[in-house]
Amino acid sequence: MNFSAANLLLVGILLLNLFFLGTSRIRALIQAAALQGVVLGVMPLLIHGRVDWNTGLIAVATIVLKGSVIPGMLRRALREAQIKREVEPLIGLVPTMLLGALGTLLSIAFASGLPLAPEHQNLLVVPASFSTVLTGFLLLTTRSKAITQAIGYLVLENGIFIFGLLLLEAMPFLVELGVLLDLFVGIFVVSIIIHHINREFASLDTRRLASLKE
Amino acid sequence: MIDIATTLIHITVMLVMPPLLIGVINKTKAWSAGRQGPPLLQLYYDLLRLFRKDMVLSRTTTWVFRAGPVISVTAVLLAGLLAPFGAFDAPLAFDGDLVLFAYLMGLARFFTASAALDTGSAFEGMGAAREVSFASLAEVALFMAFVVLVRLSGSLSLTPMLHAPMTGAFHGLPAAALLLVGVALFVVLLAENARIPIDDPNTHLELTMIHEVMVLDHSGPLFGLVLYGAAVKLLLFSALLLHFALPFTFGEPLLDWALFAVGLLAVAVAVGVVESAMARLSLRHVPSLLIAASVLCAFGFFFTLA
Amino acid sequence: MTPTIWLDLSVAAIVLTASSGVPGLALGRRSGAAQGLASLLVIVGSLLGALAAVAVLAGAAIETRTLPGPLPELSLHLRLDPLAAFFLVPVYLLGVAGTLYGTRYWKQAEHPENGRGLRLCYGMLIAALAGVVLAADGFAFLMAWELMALSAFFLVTTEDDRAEVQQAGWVYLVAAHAGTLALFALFALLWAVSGTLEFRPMTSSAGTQGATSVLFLLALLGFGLKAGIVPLHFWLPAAHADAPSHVSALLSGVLLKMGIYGLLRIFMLLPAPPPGVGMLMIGIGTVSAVYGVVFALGQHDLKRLLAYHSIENIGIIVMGLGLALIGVSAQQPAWVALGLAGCLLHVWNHALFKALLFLAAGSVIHSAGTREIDRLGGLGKPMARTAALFAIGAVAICGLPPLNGFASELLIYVGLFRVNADGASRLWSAAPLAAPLLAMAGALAVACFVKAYGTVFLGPHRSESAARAHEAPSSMLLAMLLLALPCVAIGLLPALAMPALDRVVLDWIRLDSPPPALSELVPWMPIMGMNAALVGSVLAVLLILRSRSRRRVPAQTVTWDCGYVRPTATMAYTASSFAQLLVGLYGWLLRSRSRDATRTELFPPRQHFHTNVPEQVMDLVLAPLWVSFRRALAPLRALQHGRVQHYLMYVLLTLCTLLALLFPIDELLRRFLGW
Amino acid sequence: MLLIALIALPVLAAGVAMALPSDSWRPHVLPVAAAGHLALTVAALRAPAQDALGGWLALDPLGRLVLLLLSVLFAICAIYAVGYLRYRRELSNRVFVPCLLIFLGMTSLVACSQHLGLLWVGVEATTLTTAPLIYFNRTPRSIEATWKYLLVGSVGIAIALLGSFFLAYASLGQDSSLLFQDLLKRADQMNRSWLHVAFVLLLVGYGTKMGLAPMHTWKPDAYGEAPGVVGALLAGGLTNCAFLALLRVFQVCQAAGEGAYASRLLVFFGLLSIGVAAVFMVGQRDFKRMLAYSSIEHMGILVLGVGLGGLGVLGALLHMLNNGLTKGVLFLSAANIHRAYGSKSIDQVGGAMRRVPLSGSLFLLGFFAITGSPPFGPFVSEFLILSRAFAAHRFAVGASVLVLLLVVFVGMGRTVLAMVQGLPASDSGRTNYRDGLLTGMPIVVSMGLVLLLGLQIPAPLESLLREAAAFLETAR
Repeated sequence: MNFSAANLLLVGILLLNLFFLGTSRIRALIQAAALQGVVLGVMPLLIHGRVDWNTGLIAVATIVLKGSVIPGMLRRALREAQIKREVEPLIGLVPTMLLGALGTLLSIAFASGLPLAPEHQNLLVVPASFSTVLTGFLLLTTRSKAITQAIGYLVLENGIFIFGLLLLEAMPFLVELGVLLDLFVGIFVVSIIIHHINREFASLDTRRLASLKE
Repeated sequence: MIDIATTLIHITVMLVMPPLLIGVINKTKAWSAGRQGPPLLQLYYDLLRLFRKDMVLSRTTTWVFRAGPVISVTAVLLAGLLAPFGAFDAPLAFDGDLVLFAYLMGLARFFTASAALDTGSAFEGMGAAREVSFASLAEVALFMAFVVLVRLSGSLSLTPMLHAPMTGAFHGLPAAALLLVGVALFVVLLAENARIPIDDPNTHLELTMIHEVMVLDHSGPLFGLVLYGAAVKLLLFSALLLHFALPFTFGEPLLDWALFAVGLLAVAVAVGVVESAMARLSLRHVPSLLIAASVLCAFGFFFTLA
Repeated sequence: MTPTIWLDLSVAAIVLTASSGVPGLALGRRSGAAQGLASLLVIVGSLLGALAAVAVLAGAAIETRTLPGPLPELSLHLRLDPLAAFFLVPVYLLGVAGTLYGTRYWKQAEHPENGRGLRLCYGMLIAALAGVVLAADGFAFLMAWELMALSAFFLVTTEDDRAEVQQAGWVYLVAAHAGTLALFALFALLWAVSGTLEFRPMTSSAGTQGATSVLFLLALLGFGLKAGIVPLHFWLPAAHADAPSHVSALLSGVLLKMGIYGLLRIFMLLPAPPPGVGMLMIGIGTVSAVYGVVFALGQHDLKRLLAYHSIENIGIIVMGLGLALIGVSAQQPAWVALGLAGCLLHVWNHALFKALLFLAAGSVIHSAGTREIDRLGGLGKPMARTAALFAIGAVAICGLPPLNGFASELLIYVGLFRVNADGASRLWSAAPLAAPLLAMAGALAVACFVKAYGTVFLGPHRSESAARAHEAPSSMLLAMLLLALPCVAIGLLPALAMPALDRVVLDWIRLDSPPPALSELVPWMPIMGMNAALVGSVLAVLLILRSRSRRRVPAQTVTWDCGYVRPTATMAYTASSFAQLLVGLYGWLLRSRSRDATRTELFPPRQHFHTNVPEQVMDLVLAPLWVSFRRALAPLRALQHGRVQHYLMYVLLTLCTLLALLFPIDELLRRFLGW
Repeated sequence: MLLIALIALPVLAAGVAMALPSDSWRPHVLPVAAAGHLALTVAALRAPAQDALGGWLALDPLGRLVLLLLSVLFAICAIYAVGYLRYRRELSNRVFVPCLLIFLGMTSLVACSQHLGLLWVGVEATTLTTAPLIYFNRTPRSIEATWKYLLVGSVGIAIALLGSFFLAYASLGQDSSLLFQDLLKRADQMNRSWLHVAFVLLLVGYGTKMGLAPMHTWKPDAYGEAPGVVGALLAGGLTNCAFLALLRVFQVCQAAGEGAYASRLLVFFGLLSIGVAAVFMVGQRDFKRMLAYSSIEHMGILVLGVGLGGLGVLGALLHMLNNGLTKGVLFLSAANIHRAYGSKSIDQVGGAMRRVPLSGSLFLLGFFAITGSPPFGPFVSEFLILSRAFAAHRFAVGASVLVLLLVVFVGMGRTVLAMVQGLPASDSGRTNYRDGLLTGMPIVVSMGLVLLLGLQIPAPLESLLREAAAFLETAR
């Protein structure tokens, strides 16, 4: 029962990935990221089945961080950087979407090559995490604005987090928190740098950051 | 003791006979030109006169200028002790004496040329340059000849090497090789002794001379030494050549010495004939002649391998 | 005495020489005391080391010692055997001579900036050279080898404020490093094949045949680069010409020989080579000999000329080595003995007369202030002693009797002719053809040194600076004398050197039958007699002339020169014109570039004619190769073009590729369809 | 306790430094903390093996080695930093100094951590703390460098995290502890395909941090724009932390019997890194970027040595020390030259041996050391690695490495000699920098250490190296 619900959410995440690649507006991108964060926050409870302190705390922390705090920081960065709200992809949106779709298919195929533990059988976690990681990569490599790359990094982390769900028992609580914390600090530092970039270059277009060569 | 006797004769021949060869050459040339020519013993007279004369030294010169002729004459005479005359053994014969022979000549060349440069005269510089340049090619021919002879005789000393042809043990290819070597040695002789077609000893245009121009500034005894040394050199090379020209012996010492003396004179005549028959090569073409000589010997070497 | 003292002495010598320059660093930039101290240390150390070497050559027992290295696997083994001792002798002799020379030639007071560094590296170099020959395992050898290369580099670049010196040093450094890397491979492979880093003769088992040839090629590359055999000589002329003269003496006198030493040492370890190897070495040697002397003829720079002659002499040495190898493969002890002895004796001789010539050239430069042969001239009068010493070196290097060059070349000639005499028609019966070429090299050397000596020391002064020249100070003359005397001694009495050679040969050779003593192979008695006669009679005649001219004083006048009343220096024959004939003859090889402004108008103004001979391998091969290599790299450099997106793409692609490799594609499709 | 102190001390010092108001006093916290850390390290190395936090922290031979290197290198850099910051009064070091200290703490954490996850957390933390260090100069170029470093580095680390998860999942089943010794114990039951994927991910991830080609792209930018002292710490410290992480993973792979596969990949990436470095070093005009590429080259040599196994491992571990210390020499002296000329392009820099004799000579010596010339340490380690290549009959590998080393030498040497030789160009900018005790002595010390490692490796260190190599080989 739970597992199917989990699968449902995972499919939702896959769709969100396609949306990331498809949308042309940064604000929407941030919204979607926040939504994905919330979904991820719910996942542990569903997969873990029962609610205990660890999972509960992790869930809450996830929802708070990924769902509100980090998107908030990104929004602030976006606000103070007086820039066009367009994504400005280096290659068109449609090709990236197609790439993303292809990536999803491949990750499903790839995941099917990896034997799962009995309790995780017929669970879409692995393909979902792969395709999310891939989506993050695509955002990082095909989008030109610093802030969109930050979002890409966030999505990448989400993908890894999804896989982490399989290890709730194995991975001790402390580590999970450490990971979350690192992610948070990472995004925090990133947004600081974004702030400086904006101040120095009066833009977040990383195409200007190409003076260091060879 | 026969050995002592041979040595003494050897030395006397080497010391006394050289100027005569020059005389013969000049006589031959004169006759073929229909002239009377200088007397046969002219060079002896010249030498006596020169040794009696005073020296004139250029202020530019150093000790090298004086040492040059002395060293070269000494070197050539010492080399003469290594060369077998006719059917007789050389006073000194040992493995590797052929190298010493050639290198003593080289020593002589070094100091003759240096002495020439010592005067700071352009002409003598020219002469020295030509001398050392052509010698470097003549040297190749000479050593190629040695290689063939060592190969044939299986010995590393001039005496047995050069006596090998006399044994008459060679037929077919080896004999041909010997013939080639003989021709090559004749060319070397002409080159080493600055004769036509390589050089014209009595041209009167310094620009074209080689050996003569090197000694323009030498005078008196020094000049005498130079002329004498040149003559001795001619005799030595003729002696080498004779082993190919007259490769036989009577086995009777007196006859053999006579044969040798006649042979030397014959060589002189031959040189004279060549000089009157041929014109001087232009300097450009001298190298090719010498290279040709080396190539002949190379052929000889390959004959011996076969 | 205990039989272990000699190696200790050598180690002490290494320590003393290596540390000789250190106290100077503490003392002032202009303090002569530092220089004196350093020189003293070098001399004392060298004397100790030379003592040990001579003792071993005289028959003292071979000693070995193990010093702790960075790791137990890499502990340093030292071995003082006759071969090592033989090479130690010139190292220390030239070390002493060069140091003496340096005290005046490179006065600390005159060179406050680089004097201390120069002395530090000079001592280091002497120590490193000794280390190379004493090393008895691959690691210690490499260590000493590279130290040697580095200190030599610093010595060459002593005057690094001059652009050409920087260039020379750079080319030298690259060549040296390339050689070292080849030796890296050589010793690593040796380790892999023989299972030990120590120098132990390999047992020629089945598997090692292929490895042996690879080892040989690596050795040829690595050591050939150091020895400067053609075509690996490209670094040599510039490096030796642009270093300070007493450094050039050391570099060309002993540093080059380390390449020869390495080859000898390696051939001690490898199993007997096929005859082809020996022939190859003879071929290389002949080519180097002729090439070196021909290029020397084309030079206008006194020191470059000498440097090219080093190539020639290395060629002669390699010919001897090749002869020895043929002997090994043909099981002919006599050939081995003659070839090896010729090779070794020429190592000594070349060290002596080439160092002598470099030092003499240094004195000339020191007093006349130029290296251009055509701007010198007539120095024989103001610098009579230097001129005489140079003459000794010149006659010796031409291999003319009665000096030492003849003795070593005679050994090689006799060896070649012996192959010729008692060789059946086999692969090696072509070897004797090297003899005429060696003779040609000799004759060309005569031409070249008549040119050098005649133009520098004889004739009129060609420039103001030449006219102002003065005799070298006594310490420099003493240093040269130190080298000239052995030249004369070995030349007049070659038999004296034979016992040492016999000992080395006996130790090196690995044949069933022992080699005959050299004195049986070459009759030194008559040769020494001839030498004595030559010297004696020349002196006699000269004395007669002198007494005669005391009685009848010869008239002094100007050079006759076909009637010129007032011959000027410009009328004298220049070195360039002297060599013109031969340079033209070998034009196909030299490709001399001439720049002349031949005018045709009626009253042509002042005109200049200038020729120079480029260093073929460097200018025509390596430099263009490097340029095209860099051009080939250029597109790759575009990979780092500053776009972070693409950087991330690289990561992604790497990841995907590796993962894809994990999953064969058909597998992937099957699963995909199956799913 | 000792271990916790090792990590806590620098962090506390960082707090103190943060609290200190004066820019001129703050730097002096560095040497104090460094001295304390060094003392603790020595104590920890002498003390018998111990663990903390239930085995999450412990010092195995590998850890000891890395910790020793870190502590020594940091001590050198700390003293240097005091002198350096005197020349940079115009910039506030309120962030710089604390970040340096936290960096020390986090690297120590990496060295001690025995837990897969904790290790990752440590490495990520070092990444984050170094970002402000690189941005110290506050120039547009330094921002760009920081941005690239941060993005590429974080992505790499993220991949490493995924890899760690995979490794964890591969060993999922019985007692699911992620302590390395448990992983090693359970290695043989691990699931092969998960393990393979895990190794690939970890190799790419930590390889990015190490700077293996083609994930090296951040290195030249970061090293080029960061202050020299930071460059030294990155090249000598951070990269070795990543190397340590990689070693631990490799060890697990070997224990699982997948050593062959892992070694193949390591050798491949080693060669690739050396090659790429060679390509970019030829004709490099910016000497700090040149050093960055040199660092890439040597990371390649490290993994190559490990991949070759046998003596190669010993060589690699030794080379880790040599490279770290030599890089210290190079980066610090290069920084002095940079200070003295106000430029890091060889178009302006020339005749450094005359303008700043000490730094110039040290830079030249460092160059010879890093290119494997005796009597310096790298020669020994490179000789071990290369000999291993031949002993293992990997002739192609050995030969290509040698050729590449020659290219590297030519490329690097051209730049270095152009910098140190000749006369200083008259137009090249004059600055107030002169070699001083604080900016000179540390370099001399580390040069001395490099020399020592080349002549005579101290017995304790040698035994430590052998333990570490054996520890790595046991699983094979």
